[in-house]
Amino acid sequence: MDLSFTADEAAFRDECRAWLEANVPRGLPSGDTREGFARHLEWERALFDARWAVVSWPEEHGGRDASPMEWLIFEEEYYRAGGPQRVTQNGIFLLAPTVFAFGTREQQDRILPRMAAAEDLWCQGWSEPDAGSDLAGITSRAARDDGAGGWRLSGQKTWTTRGAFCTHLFGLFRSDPDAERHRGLTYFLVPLDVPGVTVRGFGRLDGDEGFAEVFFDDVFVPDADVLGEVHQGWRVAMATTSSERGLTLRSPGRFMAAAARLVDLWRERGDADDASARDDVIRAWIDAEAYRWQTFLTVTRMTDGEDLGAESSLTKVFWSELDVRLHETALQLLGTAAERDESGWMKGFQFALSGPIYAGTNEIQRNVIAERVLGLPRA
Amino acid sequence: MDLSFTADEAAFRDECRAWLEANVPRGLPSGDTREGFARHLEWERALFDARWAVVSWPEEHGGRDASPMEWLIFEEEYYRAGGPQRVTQNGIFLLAPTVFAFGTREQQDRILPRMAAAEDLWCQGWSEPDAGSDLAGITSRAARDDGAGGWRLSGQKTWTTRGAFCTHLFGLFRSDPDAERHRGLTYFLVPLDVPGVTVRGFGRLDGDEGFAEVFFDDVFVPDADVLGEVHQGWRVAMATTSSERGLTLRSPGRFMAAAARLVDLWRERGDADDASARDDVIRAWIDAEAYRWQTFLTVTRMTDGEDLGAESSLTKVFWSELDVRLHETALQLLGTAAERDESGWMKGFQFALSGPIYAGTNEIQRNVIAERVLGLPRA
Amino acid sequence: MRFAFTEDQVAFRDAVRDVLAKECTPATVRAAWAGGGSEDAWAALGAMGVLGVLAPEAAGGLGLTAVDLVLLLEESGFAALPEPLVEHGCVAIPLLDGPEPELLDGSVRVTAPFHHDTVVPYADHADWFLCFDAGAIRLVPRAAVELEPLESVDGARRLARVRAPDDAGAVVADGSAVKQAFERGAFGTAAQLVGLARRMIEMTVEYAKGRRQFGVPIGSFQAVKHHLADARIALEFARPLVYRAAWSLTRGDADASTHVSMAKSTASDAAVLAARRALQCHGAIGYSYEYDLHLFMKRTWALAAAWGDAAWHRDRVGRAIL
Amino acid sequence: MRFAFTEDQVAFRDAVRDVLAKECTPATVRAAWAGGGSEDAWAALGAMGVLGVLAPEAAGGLGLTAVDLVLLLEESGFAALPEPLVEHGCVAIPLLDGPEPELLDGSVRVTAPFHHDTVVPYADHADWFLCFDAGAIRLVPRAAVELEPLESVDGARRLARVRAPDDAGAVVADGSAVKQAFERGAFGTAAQLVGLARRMIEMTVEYAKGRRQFGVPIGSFQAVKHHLADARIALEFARPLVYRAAWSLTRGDADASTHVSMAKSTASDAAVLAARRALQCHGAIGYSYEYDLHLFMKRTWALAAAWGDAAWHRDRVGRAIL
Repeated sequence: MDLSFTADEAAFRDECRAWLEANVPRGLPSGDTREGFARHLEWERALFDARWAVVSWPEEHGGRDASPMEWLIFEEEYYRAGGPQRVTQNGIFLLAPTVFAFGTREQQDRILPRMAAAEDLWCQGWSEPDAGSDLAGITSRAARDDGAGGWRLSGQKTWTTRGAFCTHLFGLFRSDPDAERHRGLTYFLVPLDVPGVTVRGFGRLDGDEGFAEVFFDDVFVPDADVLGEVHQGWRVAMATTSSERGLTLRSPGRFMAAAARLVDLWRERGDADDASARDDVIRAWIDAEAYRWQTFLTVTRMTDGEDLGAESSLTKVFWSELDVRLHETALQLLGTAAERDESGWMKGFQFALSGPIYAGTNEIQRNVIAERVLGLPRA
Repeated sequence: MDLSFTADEAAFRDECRAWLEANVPRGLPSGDTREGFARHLEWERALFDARWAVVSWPEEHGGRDASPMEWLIFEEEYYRAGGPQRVTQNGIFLLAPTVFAFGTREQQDRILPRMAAAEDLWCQGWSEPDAGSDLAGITSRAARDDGAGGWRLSGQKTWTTRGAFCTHLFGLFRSDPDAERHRGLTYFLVPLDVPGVTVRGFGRLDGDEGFAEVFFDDVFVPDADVLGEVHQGWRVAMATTSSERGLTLRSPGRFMAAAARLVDLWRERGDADDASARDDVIRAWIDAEAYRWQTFLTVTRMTDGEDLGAESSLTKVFWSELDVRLHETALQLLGTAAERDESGWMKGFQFALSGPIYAGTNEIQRNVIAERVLGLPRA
Repeated sequence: MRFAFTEDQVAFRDAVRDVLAKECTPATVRAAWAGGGSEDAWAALGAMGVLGVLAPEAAGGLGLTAVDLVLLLEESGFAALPEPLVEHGCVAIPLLDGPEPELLDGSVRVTAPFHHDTVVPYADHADWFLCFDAGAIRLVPRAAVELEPLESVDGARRLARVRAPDDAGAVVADGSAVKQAFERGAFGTAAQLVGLARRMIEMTVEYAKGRRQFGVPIGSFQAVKHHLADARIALEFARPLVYRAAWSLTRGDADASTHVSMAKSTASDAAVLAARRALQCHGAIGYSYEYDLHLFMKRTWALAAAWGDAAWHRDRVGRAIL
Repeated sequence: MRFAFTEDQVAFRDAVRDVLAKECTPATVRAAWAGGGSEDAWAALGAMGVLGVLAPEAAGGLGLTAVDLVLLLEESGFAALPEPLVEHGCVAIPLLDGPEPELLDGSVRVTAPFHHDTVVPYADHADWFLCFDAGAIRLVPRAAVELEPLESVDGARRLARVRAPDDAGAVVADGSAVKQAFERGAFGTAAQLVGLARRMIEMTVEYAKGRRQFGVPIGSFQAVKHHLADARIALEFARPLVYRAAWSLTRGDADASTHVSMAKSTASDAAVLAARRALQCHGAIGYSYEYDLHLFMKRTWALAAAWGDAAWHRDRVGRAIL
């Protein structure tokens, strides 16, 4: 055990901090509006140009070969400097690990650099109107077209985050109509500008057009855009889902920065008489610390080659509920002013409420913890 | 709506208060030990002699024909004066309503006065080793003995509160071996001193011998001691369970008194700096008030002839979880001294922890609320 | 002790419920976000006497009490009525010694700030503004005030900061009335929160019955059941405190402010819990702007903060009992 | 940054786990309630060097650190060891400049009070008592103290109030050592609480797999699953804070007390939650004295309060960060 950062890690942190403090843009609008998205893309491209977009990737694809620990350090510094949530995250954090694991060399070379450079913008096509928590209920179909050397997609995806602003979608389609549930699905990569694709954006809770429905009407996709084996899409996708649930999407830096802002809010607005809110502020801060150190412990285990399996469900529940509590505490400190939200906490609260829902609801995650971490019997 | 007490109600309260303040014993030991139980019986008999044991019963059986509202007033005054929990409660609050509803005139005359006078002491024989939450899993049997004009009981009951100190048991036995689950059960009244009955007391969490196992080895029970119709025991018992879950067992007076003691503890030990505990004290007090006023609302509806049905499950969850929170708050105020429990709060906390378990676990109650109050589908 | 409403009170509640079901649909609430009015609803409430429940009969009101009003306020919460019913009917009317008929019949609206503030809801459609200063309460016409629109989490509330010259409008009460006006506002808001909680629970129960995942209705999962049971329990034990506050205000009980604070804190917590559970049980659809749930959640978050939030009111209870 | 234990540390943990599984069964804990000793367990820990982990090698100790000790403390919590391991091995030993061999080999026991108090656990079997006063820490032999037994919720803890003459025993450290001694006691207790939480979760998972109601194992009900998942999550995020506190104490980190307080508050809350969920999932059997669960719950309640409860430690964190 050595809980001090190495000289290399410290130097990496210094380098991150210096660049981010000088470059993080102030006052960006929400990336979930059309105008905001465009502004965010400029920032993403600036990150890429300075090789900070995908620090953990190999240099050849635009990264720095950063270790997982360095990646955590980057994330801490990113949020500490006030960096905005990454509009490219679904590609970088959800699709890319799958491309690294299952993609052909040709796919990797074609997809990853443009993703890193924010030239191709990827959204996730998992959910359907009747397949939310129950992803295995997917009914969108892929029909074989041997003549053309590919597949024809039809059906509908929905709840696609930032789908209206993206250029590409990765998603699961039922390629074997006779197979049921998790079987017979294939993982496709689809440009959204090809014939037969219709994208309709729609509003999230906070009014931003952060969601989209994507309709597929006999959309041709060549074999080159199948990721992993045909009919094995579930297995391929679960690798992605597991990273979504685990480390990559919610690095501790975000919650440490939020807890620090909450402490600032307490200093500014806290009423010394209201020790109930004070206790909640302290709890949020401790929880963010707990999340940070649990992550260091986990990253060390991963680095040592341990397989974490279902443990990422523990993490998903913890960060998402910490995020809600932290924002609730901020609203309590704001009192009647919470309604007006000049400070952005109310909008942050609404965003936080999505945490226990997306990427597998916390009810599903708790089932997974009980069944796969604790070994309780399935229903 | 008239939320002031009538002159009659006020006079009733004054009469209760005067008698209770003069007569409630101080420093009684736990009624869940053999020695303590004997001391409690003296108190129960003093209550009966002064006609306070069963105020809501008809005068002919030892009561005062008190209205439900008067009964609530009595309970408030009882706990306000520091009266101990009633060791006769399982008879008075669980069995008696069933005897009033289903008993023959002969049974009523034979059972109720002796129960009120604490001459017969009743315990409940519901649970079995394999029938806890799932009461319909009862396997103790009642075999017909036509020659003797009665039934022969065999099997085992357990978790019988104060069973080692009681004289009689009311319980459910499977009289139709071919019927399943809720069918084919019969409700029996059994003296514990008849041949074939063995009672073994055992300790509760807090060490007191408050539980018993009761073994039945070919125990003869005459037809006169069947309550309600043969094979209809489930329906008969549910009337009792419903009162257990609802109004009678946990009158608001107990929680109002506990909240008042918590406020006293805050005044004595509370640290003005620790506003987190302060907020919890206030919450407990408000919750006790909410419970009181919800009860007044409910009693008015009952008096107007409304059927409350499954709503008693709302009450069971609320009081039992309020009781736990209230005691947790007290332990927090005690700090390191909580371990030593000179004040009785730690013992009270342990007792409170039984609330979410007995009389139908809170998990079962929440199922009932969801299915029968809200109308959600069964699993 | 008799804790029940009269048949008349229940019939009045049912009539208001029916009217609001027609005149204040989710589409009406959405229209309010876009600045649209709900004139039909307001006029109907005026015609039914709802705005003048607390006004003397001599002035054309119903001459009734907070006990008569509380169920109607609850219904207005259930409907998320985007109108200043609390500010107008609960806060302002009792301050006026013989209000003008137009204040009772639904022709005009009075709005009011809460909690020593100058921020008012439903500002753009309001005709009159209550302004509090240390010594007096003034009723100021629209023409005499300047409004600075403010964003609210609930766009239907159309918040604005009011500025009025010191001598604008007419003094309608002296400073001693401020405290009671605040109590009535907090009470009325608590009643609306109870209605909101009920609405969100009902919507979610319906959704959970119909929505299927894993081959069964999601409402058959124990986790969903328990989420909704918790919300229903919180509602069950908030409601009596709100009704009791109505009684205490009506009787001028010495502890009425403590009773109001118990009502507001408990109702705020119950409605916020209902919102949380409703959203979680809905999942992504509840998170979308096109679905109606957010209209009720956002009203809940706004009203839970308005007129003192739960912690503020609990602190006030603490000052009374500790 | 490398957050992992060495193979040696894990092997030491496993060895202690095996020994305690044999020498400190629930029956041993029950015997302690009746005043019986756990001499075999204590002697085995002495023989393995556990008592002298923090003692210098020159004095016959292992010359190791809190990082080496933390997993062993966790195991002692898992076993509910009814011995003053925290007081002896964690609090007292580092105060002594060359402890006598008998203090390391399991022949004798030192106990100590916590938090400016004079109440000590495991008093009746203790040979030496640490006594704190303003200016010094004294080590006082049994013969020189008077003990007044006190009841504890956990009978195995055998609490007593210690009275000793002002000049009794020998001064082993000056007042400046008191704070560090307290930090080590709170840290050690946090580690034990983590072990207790793990034990109660394991017991309950086993029970829920086997116990059937409604024709299925109760562990297949979603409510039971979610209760236990919550406890497992709390354990998952308490543990790293305890290990990190071990590191900070070892390094003499300037913020070590804040780290200890984060560990103790989080571990206390996690263990108390585990106890609550364990009892609820067991139902009546967990509530009976004959079943073992209560031994672990009561230790949890005692240790959650000891050395500063969760609220006390959170307040201390607050004083550092706010």
